[in-house]
Amino acid sequence: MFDINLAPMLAQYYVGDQYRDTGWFGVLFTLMIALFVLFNIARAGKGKDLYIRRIPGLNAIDEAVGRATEMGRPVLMVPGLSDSVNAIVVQALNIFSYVSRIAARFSNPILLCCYNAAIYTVAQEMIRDVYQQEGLGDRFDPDSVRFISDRQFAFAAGVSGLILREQTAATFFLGDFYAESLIFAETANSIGAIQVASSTQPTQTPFFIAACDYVLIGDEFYAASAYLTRAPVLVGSLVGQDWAKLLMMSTIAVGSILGSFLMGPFSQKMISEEKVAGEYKPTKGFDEQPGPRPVKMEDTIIHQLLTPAPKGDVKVKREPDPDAPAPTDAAAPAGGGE
Amino acid sequence: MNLDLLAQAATPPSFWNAPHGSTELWTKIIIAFVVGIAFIFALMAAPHKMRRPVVAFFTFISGLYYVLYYVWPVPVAKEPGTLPLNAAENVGFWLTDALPVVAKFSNVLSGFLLGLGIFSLLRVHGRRLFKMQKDWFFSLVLILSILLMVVVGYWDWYTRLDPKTSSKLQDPANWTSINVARDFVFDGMLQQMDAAMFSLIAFYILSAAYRAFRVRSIEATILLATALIVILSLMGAVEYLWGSGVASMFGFHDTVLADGTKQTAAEAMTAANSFGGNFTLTSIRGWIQSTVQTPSIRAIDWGIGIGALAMGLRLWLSLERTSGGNS
Amino acid sequence: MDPELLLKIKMGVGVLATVGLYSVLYRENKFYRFWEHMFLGLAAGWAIVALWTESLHDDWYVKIVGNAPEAGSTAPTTPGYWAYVLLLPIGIMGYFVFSRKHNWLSRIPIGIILGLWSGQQVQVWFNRYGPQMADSIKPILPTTSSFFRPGTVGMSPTDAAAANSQVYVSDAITNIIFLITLLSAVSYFLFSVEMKNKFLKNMTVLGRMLLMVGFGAIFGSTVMMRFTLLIDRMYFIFIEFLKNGLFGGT
Amino acid sequence: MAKVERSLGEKLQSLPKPVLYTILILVTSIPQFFPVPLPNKESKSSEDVFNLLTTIPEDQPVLIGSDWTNSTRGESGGLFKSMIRILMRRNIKFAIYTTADPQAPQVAKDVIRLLNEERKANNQKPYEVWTDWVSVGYFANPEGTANSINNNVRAAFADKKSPDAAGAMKPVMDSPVLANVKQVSDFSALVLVTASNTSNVTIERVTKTKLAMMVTGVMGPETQVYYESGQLKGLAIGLKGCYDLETMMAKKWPGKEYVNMDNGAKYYPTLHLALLLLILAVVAGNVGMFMTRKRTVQRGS
Repeated sequence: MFDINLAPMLAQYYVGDQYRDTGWFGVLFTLMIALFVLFNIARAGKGKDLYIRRIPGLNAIDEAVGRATEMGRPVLMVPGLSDSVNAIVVQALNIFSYVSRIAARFSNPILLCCYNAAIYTVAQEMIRDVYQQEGLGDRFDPDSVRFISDRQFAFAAGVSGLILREQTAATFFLGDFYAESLIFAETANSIGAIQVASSTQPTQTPFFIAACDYVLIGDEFYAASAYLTRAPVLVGSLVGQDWAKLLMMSTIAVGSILGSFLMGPFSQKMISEEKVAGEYKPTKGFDEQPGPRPVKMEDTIIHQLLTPAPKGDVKVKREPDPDAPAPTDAAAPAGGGE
Repeated sequence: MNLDLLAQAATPPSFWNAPHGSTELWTKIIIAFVVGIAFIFALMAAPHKMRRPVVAFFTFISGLYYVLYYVWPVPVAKEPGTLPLNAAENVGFWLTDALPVVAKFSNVLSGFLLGLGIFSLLRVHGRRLFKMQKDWFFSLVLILSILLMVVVGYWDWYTRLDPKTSSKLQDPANWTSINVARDFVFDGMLQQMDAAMFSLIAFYILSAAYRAFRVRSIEATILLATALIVILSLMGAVEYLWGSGVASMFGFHDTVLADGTKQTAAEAMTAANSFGGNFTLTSIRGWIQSTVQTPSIRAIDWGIGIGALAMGLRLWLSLERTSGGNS
Repeated sequence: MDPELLLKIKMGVGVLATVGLYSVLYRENKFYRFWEHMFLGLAAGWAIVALWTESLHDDWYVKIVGNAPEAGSTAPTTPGYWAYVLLLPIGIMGYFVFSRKHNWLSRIPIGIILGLWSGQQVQVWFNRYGPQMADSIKPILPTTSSFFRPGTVGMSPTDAAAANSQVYVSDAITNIIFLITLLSAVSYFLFSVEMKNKFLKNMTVLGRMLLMVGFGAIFGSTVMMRFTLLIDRMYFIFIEFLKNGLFGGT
Repeated sequence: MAKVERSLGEKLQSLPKPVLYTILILVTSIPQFFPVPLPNKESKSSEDVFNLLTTIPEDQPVLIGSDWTNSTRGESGGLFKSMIRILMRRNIKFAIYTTADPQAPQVAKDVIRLLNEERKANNQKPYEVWTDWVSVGYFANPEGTANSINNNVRAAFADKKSPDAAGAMKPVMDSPVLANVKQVSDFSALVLVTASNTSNVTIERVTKTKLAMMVTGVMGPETQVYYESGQLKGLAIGLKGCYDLETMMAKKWPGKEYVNMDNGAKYYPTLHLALLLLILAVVAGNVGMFMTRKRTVQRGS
């Protein structure tokens, strides 16, 4: 009874696999979010100043570095344990370049521990830039940005060793942290270092909360550099992200309310046709015999939009390829996908 | 151009491939490499204002693949050895075929960078060793163990190169001393250290909980309370006692069923799908997890997901200051 | 060497390493430092080995030079695809990071890696979050006036099915709590919305509280694993090594 | 009097770490010498895994992702063993691949070798590599692999080899296990035993077959989300999940020739004591805090 299948409108045989049934909605939704972000970046670029709420953990940064300077002990930073460079690492490094800028001004030693060579490359680059921008290029010690190990627990051992030997006064753990989060946090805590931490892994946040002074929860981490630098691009994108969240929230709110009314309320509405794998089939009643059954959430439009279930067995007639490879490898048009 | 060119199908010889071990192949490889190096020099000579666009270009192109793969209609029910229906689907064919190839790129590239990391390690520790600074001995240990692992690792790998021997070496009985050595260094030492470090967390969790779980603020109390409920529910014995307690409260008793099987009060309660069933520790935990924990994690996850997507866009289009040329 | 003895030595070293790394619990000491550096060394060494043997050799080298079929294998000779070699110069660009003049070149390989990653985000986003959104849509109004789901024991399957198909008032309340948690928690992460009005402010506060519930639950269920690993370690030291190893299972 | 109370209160709040740690070591080691059976109540998600494994058709192979190594053998090892035992009892063929760690395949092989010895000991037919099960091996890139498994599994596994019954290396796809596998939906299920984030990677990309997971306790909560949303058909979490499976196996296969109780039964009792210690520590801390707090109140009044 709720049909929003685009397939018939498009050519029968050539709808992209991902667009079949309600698949198009996912693509649309993603593109919409992208649009929100880009639009707001453009908007902010036009010099429209946008509001950002206060993020407590970040005000602590200056304090932490300041304290390290008083004690003349180094500031230690870890941009997480991502397998390679990705947005999370870059984001962490953005914050760290802010930190090391302050450190550089106070000519306070820094230590940046990298989990793999790619991260090391980016970090070297970015931190040196910071020192050069501050006109302190000669003060930059390449060894202050180090590759420790690309093996999770070797890394953990190495970093905690460093923390204990260098007696770091302030530590920043921002990015992808897994099991080792607590090793770092407790070690640093045991020597009384000020800690600002955040993990993009929800499962690690509680441990940081238990052991660190300031914790950025969830995507406060992503908001951080926008908050610190107020760069239009970042602020704009942050607003766009909020729009996206609002979109998701309203989708769910509206979905729930509509759904509840379609299902009842206070009495069960029945249907006699349900959509199975993109096709409408008569329903089974409680007695497993064909017959009407109560409406479920799965029958509502929004639910079907969010979970496409394209028809399984589709055949498309295509010409055989004259110079097709031998049958044994015909199964492997694209090699093994290691 | 055809993205399929990199794919490993046994396609007939073309400009893009050449028979295994042929001189043709090696000439092509060498030429390609030389061209690549020449390209580097060209870039080095490039004017300053070119830099940002160049980097942005490479970033954009590589991101473009997955975006296209996502939005470009994927061929429906694509069978091997068939021709595309039309131009649009032809592109779809390329994209699908190229996926496993492109998927390798970031691995290979980050692989090539490893040398930088090792260089950093050796520089820090090498200096300490040669200047005989404090802890030089440990730097020596580090460098020696690098060498040890490299030698043993590669040697062992080499012995396994030949498929015949490698299948023979599946069974430890046929191991030569080098295989044993590798096993000793890798399983006996490296992996043991992994496990040791990993299990170290248990100690920290204890001290952290002891220090942090105080009924100070409302937030701390909430944290503590939920944690305790979950922990209790994980203790099967406690759960069991609690369950039977609740069951008897709701008037269920241990019974023997018609077929002679024993049924505990708790099981009876579950079987009866009674209201009391909501008060077993597992149910309470389940309720908390599915009613409060699931949505709160989801909330965090969504924020992070959108953040990643947005950041991804900024990097892909080089809107971020850091990803592109001028800093 | 006698394999039995070798095995015992191997375990012994494992135990030593464990004790050495545990010793940091007391304080940072030379023994720990020794094992730490050995750990780092072996790990780095292994990275160098694995780089070729487990990644580049198959994913890159063999693709370039192709390979011949082995005896008894049905696989055909795969030709070499020389174009893969172009990845090497790109990788080399990364090494310019230390050059004062041309360090920008190192941004090219990084840019490519970042580009690929970013593209993937677009590709996977909805697969990951679409179903989650769908699942978060829940009936918030009951379909019946009775408060609790009744016990279904003794009912005919048909009646039981009918009974279970209802949304009871208690279910509705649970769903409402679920939605409140989700929405308030998400609203906690709205950064650009000024929480002027009281309702919104309270909502974010509530959101933070409910997040804490989630964190508590996570902490609880994590404890289990951490302790299990420790127990497993202890099993290795005391049972496998001491009891069964040294004292031959007596 | 007040003196004693204060000192006690503050003592309770500040037990020296070494003391805590020593107690923990004792608590986690000593009980292991005296294992005791424990009552248990299976959790729903583990039951689903068990039901899935015990109901899937016997003529279809199962695809197993084995993304764990010895560093998490305490949990993953037990879960993996239980699953393999069930499959072996039902004579279901299986293929094992990994995207997490190059060592994972070897670890998995070792477990299977042990289980085979166990079967021989109980005079059951051992599971032969190549004919009954096959190890596809290690893939360096989780995302790409998951994508191409879902997209075209034959292609994904095409250039992987395994020794056949005679010991000659052959493409895994020629093995009796995978002979009839055209696409991933020809596997009755994909069960992922993982200790790393390959869980998300797989959920995001593999959509064309039943998906079940066995994860470590720490991953429980985040993976629970996908179980709730029905993206996972079953989920066994950590040692509890392991013990759940073992108890359910013991119910289904009570026979002496079946080994049901393993890691779960070995570690679960000790886990109780460890958790108890944690609870006591927390309680002690809070009691101490209240004692001191009371004191200050008294002084204030």
